Amino acid sequence: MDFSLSEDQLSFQASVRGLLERSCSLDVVRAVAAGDRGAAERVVRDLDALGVRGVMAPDAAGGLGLGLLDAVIIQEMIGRQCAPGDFSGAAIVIAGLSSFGGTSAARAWMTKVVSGEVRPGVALAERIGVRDGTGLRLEGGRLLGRSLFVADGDTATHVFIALPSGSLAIVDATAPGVSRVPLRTIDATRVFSEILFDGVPAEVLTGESLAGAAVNRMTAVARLLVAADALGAMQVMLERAVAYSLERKQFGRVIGSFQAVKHMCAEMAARLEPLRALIWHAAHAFDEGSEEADLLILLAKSHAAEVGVFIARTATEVHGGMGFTDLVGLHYWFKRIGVSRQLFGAPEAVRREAARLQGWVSS
Amino acid sequence: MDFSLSEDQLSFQASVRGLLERSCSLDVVRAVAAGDRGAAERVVRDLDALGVRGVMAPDAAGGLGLGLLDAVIIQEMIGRQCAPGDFSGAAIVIAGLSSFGGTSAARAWMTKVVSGEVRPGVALAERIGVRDGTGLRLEGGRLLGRSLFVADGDTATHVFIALPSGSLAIVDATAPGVSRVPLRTIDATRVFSEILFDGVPAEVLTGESLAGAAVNRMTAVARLLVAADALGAMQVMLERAVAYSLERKQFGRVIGSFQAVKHMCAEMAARLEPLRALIWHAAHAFDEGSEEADLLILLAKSHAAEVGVFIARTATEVHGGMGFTDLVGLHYWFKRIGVSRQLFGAPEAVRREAARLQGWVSS
Amino acid sequence: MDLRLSPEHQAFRAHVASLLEGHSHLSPTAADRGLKHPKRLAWQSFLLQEGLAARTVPAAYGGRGEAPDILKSRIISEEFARTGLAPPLAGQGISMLVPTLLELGTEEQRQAYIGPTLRGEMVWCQGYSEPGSGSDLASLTTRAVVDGDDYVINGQKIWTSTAMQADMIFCLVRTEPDAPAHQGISYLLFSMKTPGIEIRPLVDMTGTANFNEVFFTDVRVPRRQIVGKPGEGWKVANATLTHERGMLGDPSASRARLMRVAEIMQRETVDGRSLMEDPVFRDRLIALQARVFAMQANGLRVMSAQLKGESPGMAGLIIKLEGCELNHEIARLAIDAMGELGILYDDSPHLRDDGDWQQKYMYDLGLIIGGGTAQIQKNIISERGLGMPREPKSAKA
Amino acid sequence: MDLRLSPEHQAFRAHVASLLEGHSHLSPTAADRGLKHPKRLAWQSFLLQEGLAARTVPAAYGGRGEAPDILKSRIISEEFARTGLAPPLAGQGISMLVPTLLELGTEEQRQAYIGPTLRGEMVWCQGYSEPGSGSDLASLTTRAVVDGDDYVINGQKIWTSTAMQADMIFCLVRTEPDAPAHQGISYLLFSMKTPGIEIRPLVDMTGTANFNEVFFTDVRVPRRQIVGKPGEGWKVANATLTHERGMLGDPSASRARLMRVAEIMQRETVDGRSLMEDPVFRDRLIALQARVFAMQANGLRVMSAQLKGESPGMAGLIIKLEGCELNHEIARLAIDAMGELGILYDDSPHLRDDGDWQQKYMYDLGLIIGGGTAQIQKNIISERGLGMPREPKSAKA
Repeated sequence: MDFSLSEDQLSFQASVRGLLERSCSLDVVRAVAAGDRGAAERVVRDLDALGVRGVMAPDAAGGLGLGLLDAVIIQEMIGRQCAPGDFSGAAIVIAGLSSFGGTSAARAWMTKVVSGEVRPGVALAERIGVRDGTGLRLEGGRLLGRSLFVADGDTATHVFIALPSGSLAIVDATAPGVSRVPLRTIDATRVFSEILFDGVPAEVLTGESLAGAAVNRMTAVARLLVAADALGAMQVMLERAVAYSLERKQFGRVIGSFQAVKHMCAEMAARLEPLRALIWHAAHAFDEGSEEADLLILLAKSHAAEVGVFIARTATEVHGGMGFTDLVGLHYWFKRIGVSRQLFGAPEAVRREAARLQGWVSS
Repeated sequence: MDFSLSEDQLSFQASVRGLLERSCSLDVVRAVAAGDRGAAERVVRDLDALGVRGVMAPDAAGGLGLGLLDAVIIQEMIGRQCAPGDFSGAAIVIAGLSSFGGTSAARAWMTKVVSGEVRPGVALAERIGVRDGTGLRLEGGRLLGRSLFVADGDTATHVFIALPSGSLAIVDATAPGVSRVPLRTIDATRVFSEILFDGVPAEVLTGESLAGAAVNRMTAVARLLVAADALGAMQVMLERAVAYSLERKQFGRVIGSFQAVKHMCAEMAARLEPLRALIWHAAHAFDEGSEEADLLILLAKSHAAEVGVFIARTATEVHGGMGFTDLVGLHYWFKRIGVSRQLFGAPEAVRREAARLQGWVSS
Repeated sequence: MDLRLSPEHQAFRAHVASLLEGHSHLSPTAADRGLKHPKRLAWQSFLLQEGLAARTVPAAYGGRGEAPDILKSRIISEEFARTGLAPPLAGQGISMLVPTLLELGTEEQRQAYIGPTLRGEMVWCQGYSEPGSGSDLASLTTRAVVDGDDYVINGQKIWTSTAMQADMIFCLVRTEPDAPAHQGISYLLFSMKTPGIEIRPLVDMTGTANFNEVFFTDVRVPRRQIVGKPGEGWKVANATLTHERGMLGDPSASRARLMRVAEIMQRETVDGRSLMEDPVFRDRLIALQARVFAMQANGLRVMSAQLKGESPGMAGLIIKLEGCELNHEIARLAIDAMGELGILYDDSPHLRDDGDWQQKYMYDLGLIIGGGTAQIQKNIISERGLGMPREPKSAKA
Repeated sequence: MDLRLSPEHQAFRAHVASLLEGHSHLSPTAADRGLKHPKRLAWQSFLLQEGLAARTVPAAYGGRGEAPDILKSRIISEEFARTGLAPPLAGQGISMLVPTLLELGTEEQRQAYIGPTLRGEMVWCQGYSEPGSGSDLASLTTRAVVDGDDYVINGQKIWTSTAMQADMIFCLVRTEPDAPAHQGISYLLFSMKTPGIEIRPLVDMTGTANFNEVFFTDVRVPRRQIVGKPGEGWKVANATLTHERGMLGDPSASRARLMRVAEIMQRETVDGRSLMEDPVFRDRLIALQARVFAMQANGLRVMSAQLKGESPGMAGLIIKLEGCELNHEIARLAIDAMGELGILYDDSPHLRDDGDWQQKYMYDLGLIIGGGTAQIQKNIISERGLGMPREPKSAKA
């Protein structure tokens, strides 16, 4: 019985952190947010040098053969540094493709995703909740409609699409009939796209039931990784709030000695720490194929959203007016947490799924 | 334009307060809670000497000819002193009977309620939401079934019952076939009963549509008065928390000088004060026959419930362990607020009604 | 309690309504950009002339010299809201400096500044906050040293809005370095064109420079430009701050904001079902509606007290804390109800309401934490409203 | 990360399970009232003998002398929970005094007290809190003055649970009035039958006397009854308090509590519809479920750290604050879901679950505010966990 990260995991996480601290300073975050694509690609390249892209892929596909827990602790560091890149997109797609076992088509895609030859865009939004005017359908092997919030849609060579039916379709992102429209969110460190498909040929991976499993796995991994990303961002916001409170003086003393400020920081820590454990637990359950994994991931995703609102606001409040400015850059994390709250299912919708999973909704 | 209490209202409120401070000390509250019926009746008699029972009844019925706002400010003082008695029950019934105008039957009942000859029990719960195993029906002028949470059911000479159909029925509480079972809640300062009706003759006031209006008015008045009662209790809890914090020392200073304690008290005040204005506004709108009255009362009732949870807990927390004991008696108010939250419609149900009233629920 | 208007006020409302409706073609629109756009100045002239702006400022200084009547002021602002016409100018010069000069300025200062300020020809900014003294104004360090007939100012201000557009600044500086903290400050008026002033826009989390930093290097200001006596700046500024508090947390605006969220929830759908049919969001909406209505009733109570010349007491003290928080919560509900669409920003496709809700969510957070933080508001409520003691001085300080 | 049990621990679980199941007829039930009911003492003897109680206490003092193994302790408590049999005695004597004596008591004290305490023959209460020193133990004023071979004690304690049933008390008294606050306290053990002790039950908001006040008037206690040296009581008590903190906020209990609320919500109806079909309450339930699961995972993390002899750090510091709050919130949801039925109490008709939820709601509030309040917990988290400074001493103090 050991509920903790292994030495290997800790040292892997430390290398990712060290790399990102060098490679993705606040200046780089600013550059990325200002639209500097080169800056974002440099971070991606540095991460690729560590081989993280294939963390969850088997050795046979060129991956590291590790699990979701490993992906989670990498993603936490990515969120911690507010780093750009398609790490989570690759992990999501690899998790989906692994449902097909070693079938040649799926394995071929996976190998290409791991190597970076195929850079995936991930289109899950229409599986989670269809907003006005969106929606997708497959007619005679061709995809029609539009998908919102495609992760990494801008850099994608291929889009991996969860169809409402539960199938997984793959479309060449450069094919005629594919149009990509950038969506600008408050979080400019990550890129989302709307993609329109005007009767574009789609490869649907064989085996309907397997594809349903693939899409479910993709959704689960997407949710847990976005929760882990938010966790990293929350951790850094708390640390920075404490550090700021020990520097900044008001009324002749550091504000970190005021009880109101201390208690705000204590409340952040008290909510953050159990969230971390819940995310780890959910990842481990997923890796073990435990029955509880689905529920744990839904709970982790929705809980991260709630803790995130509280910490993003409270850490900003500890910074006073300075937290509101661009000078300290705290808002990049604030916004990243705000976007993660809504991605891949807002907390209310995710809790409804958790109720359904437990048989607590009759209809 | 004057949104404030008149001189008359302030002085009436002050006399009620003065009377109850003498007549209903903490010792009396303890006695009442311990089941001393005589102690409760003495408070009722003292209040009757001020003529409050008929505050909302017209002069012609022996009342004071005032409005719901006047009843609200009296009820606030009753909540403030955690006082027993059937003031609100009489006010609720009088408000209902006044829908029938000067029709002889209704006016006769009203006159008797004002004089105290008829002491009303108020049975509204089945109109608001039917819990397991309860429910009422009228068959050939006879009432069958059971009603929960009948206010003042123990002292009632007659029970005024809102039937699910919207009719108002009156039953002699001493008639054969009526059984009263005391319900014990956490708030022992007020008395509720379950009443079983085993085919008891009921007088149904004539005019179905008027009766529907009567029952609606009774429900509205019941809700606003219970909110006002809670408001009085919250006000006293806040005042006592501040007073305690200025007496009690820890770590060499009064705890009221600690920022955490000051901020808890400030947050209580910031939530309490607008609630008071909302309750006044709702009462005034009711008295004016304004279209907005129904909505304002629903909002006031549900808001009082939410502010109540916060203040009851926070004021207790300021008292530390002492607030948890019976020594300072703070818990009587804590419990009174807790019970008022659920009476005549818990906040979630009341908000659903507010949504329906605004056309925000399709079904 | 009587919420009806007197016949006089009913007539006044009719008068204002007909004035505004009859001149709506003069009202500038969003397209008429710039604080001194000729159409804006002309509209302001018209409003001054008709007593719809600066109604109570004495005629000698360019106002209408009418008796204060809060109800008339409220009727005016309600009619502007109803007609959607451009409201009177309301920069910091008009809302804060003018009342201060009327109370504490010299006759010369009043003559020189009030008229042009009211007419919109002279725009002001405020120099209070400093990097080292956000909520603790007494600790400010910008110094003004007497040199002949001038003060020579060195230091830095922050959170200065409209500094780029301002002609003038009203500014707190430390003139008596040896006096106790609160007694060493003076209140100066000077031109933003004075040599030695540098302005740096301060981009905030909304992505806009709503505020600026202002740097002073050997800025020379004639000594007569002081309001009050040397060392009285704290008192003068507090008079001004009182005027500021009234500006924030308008409950009618909160109500309008809430109703916009209700409209969004009726309009937007997920899986073909309107958000209003989601009981969880609907419950949150109505819980907020109750708070909005409560703040509106609280506002009526404050106004009634003011009408009678009484102190509104606790009802007044809590407005900023509750009002800002409530607005922030309303924006948060709007964002949550819109879900993924609620995080869109700038000029993204599928953006709803021009991204206004995220803008508000962040800007309101700025109001909560800046310019007299929630923390300070809670101190004020507990100390002035509840009579609790001030934080004891630290033994180390 | 590996949440599976080793073969050794799997075997241990099987062993415990069969022991308990094979002797379930010996387990006392709620009907066997009284702390020293023969059936309870016999059951405790059996548990001690089998190493299911006091497993790590050395055999010389009446335990089994086994190596500490947190996992085995956990397996034991899980098996008690699963089988529903009476758990080992766990009063303050066993959970707090015994570890303290093992660490800091004299050989004579260990011999005299540990055995009878473990066997349930000697019941203890704790004399720490005083009316004037709730969360500030250093300010306690109960005095013990040396008189010959005795201490003579005068003063008052409060929040003393089981004082009426206790044979003995472990008690903090001020023995060195001139020493600095923390250094003037000593830790004494004495009989509750000593002349001069008066006990007054302290009824609390639940309507029960869960606690007592204890008054000392010239109570004589031999000087050898001290644990540690005179003036070291603060240190001794802190060793004991460490043991207490682990007792609170058990996440498995929270999970069981939450599942009971889920059952209520499936069972209870309003207008014929089950509460679970009310999306507003259901959303609240699942939001709480997430917090419960998070605290459970946090508990696993703390246990893993302890298994490896590492400090659990922040994960350990936050347990009491979050755990108590969470339990209080769960009870609040249960009450709200039941609506009017949720406010019933005592032995009222229609009462659900014996009124347990109101009982819990109030008692948990007592845990939050008493015995190391939420305020103090936040101080601890910010100071020990986040390295923030202590509150500066007041200049007036």
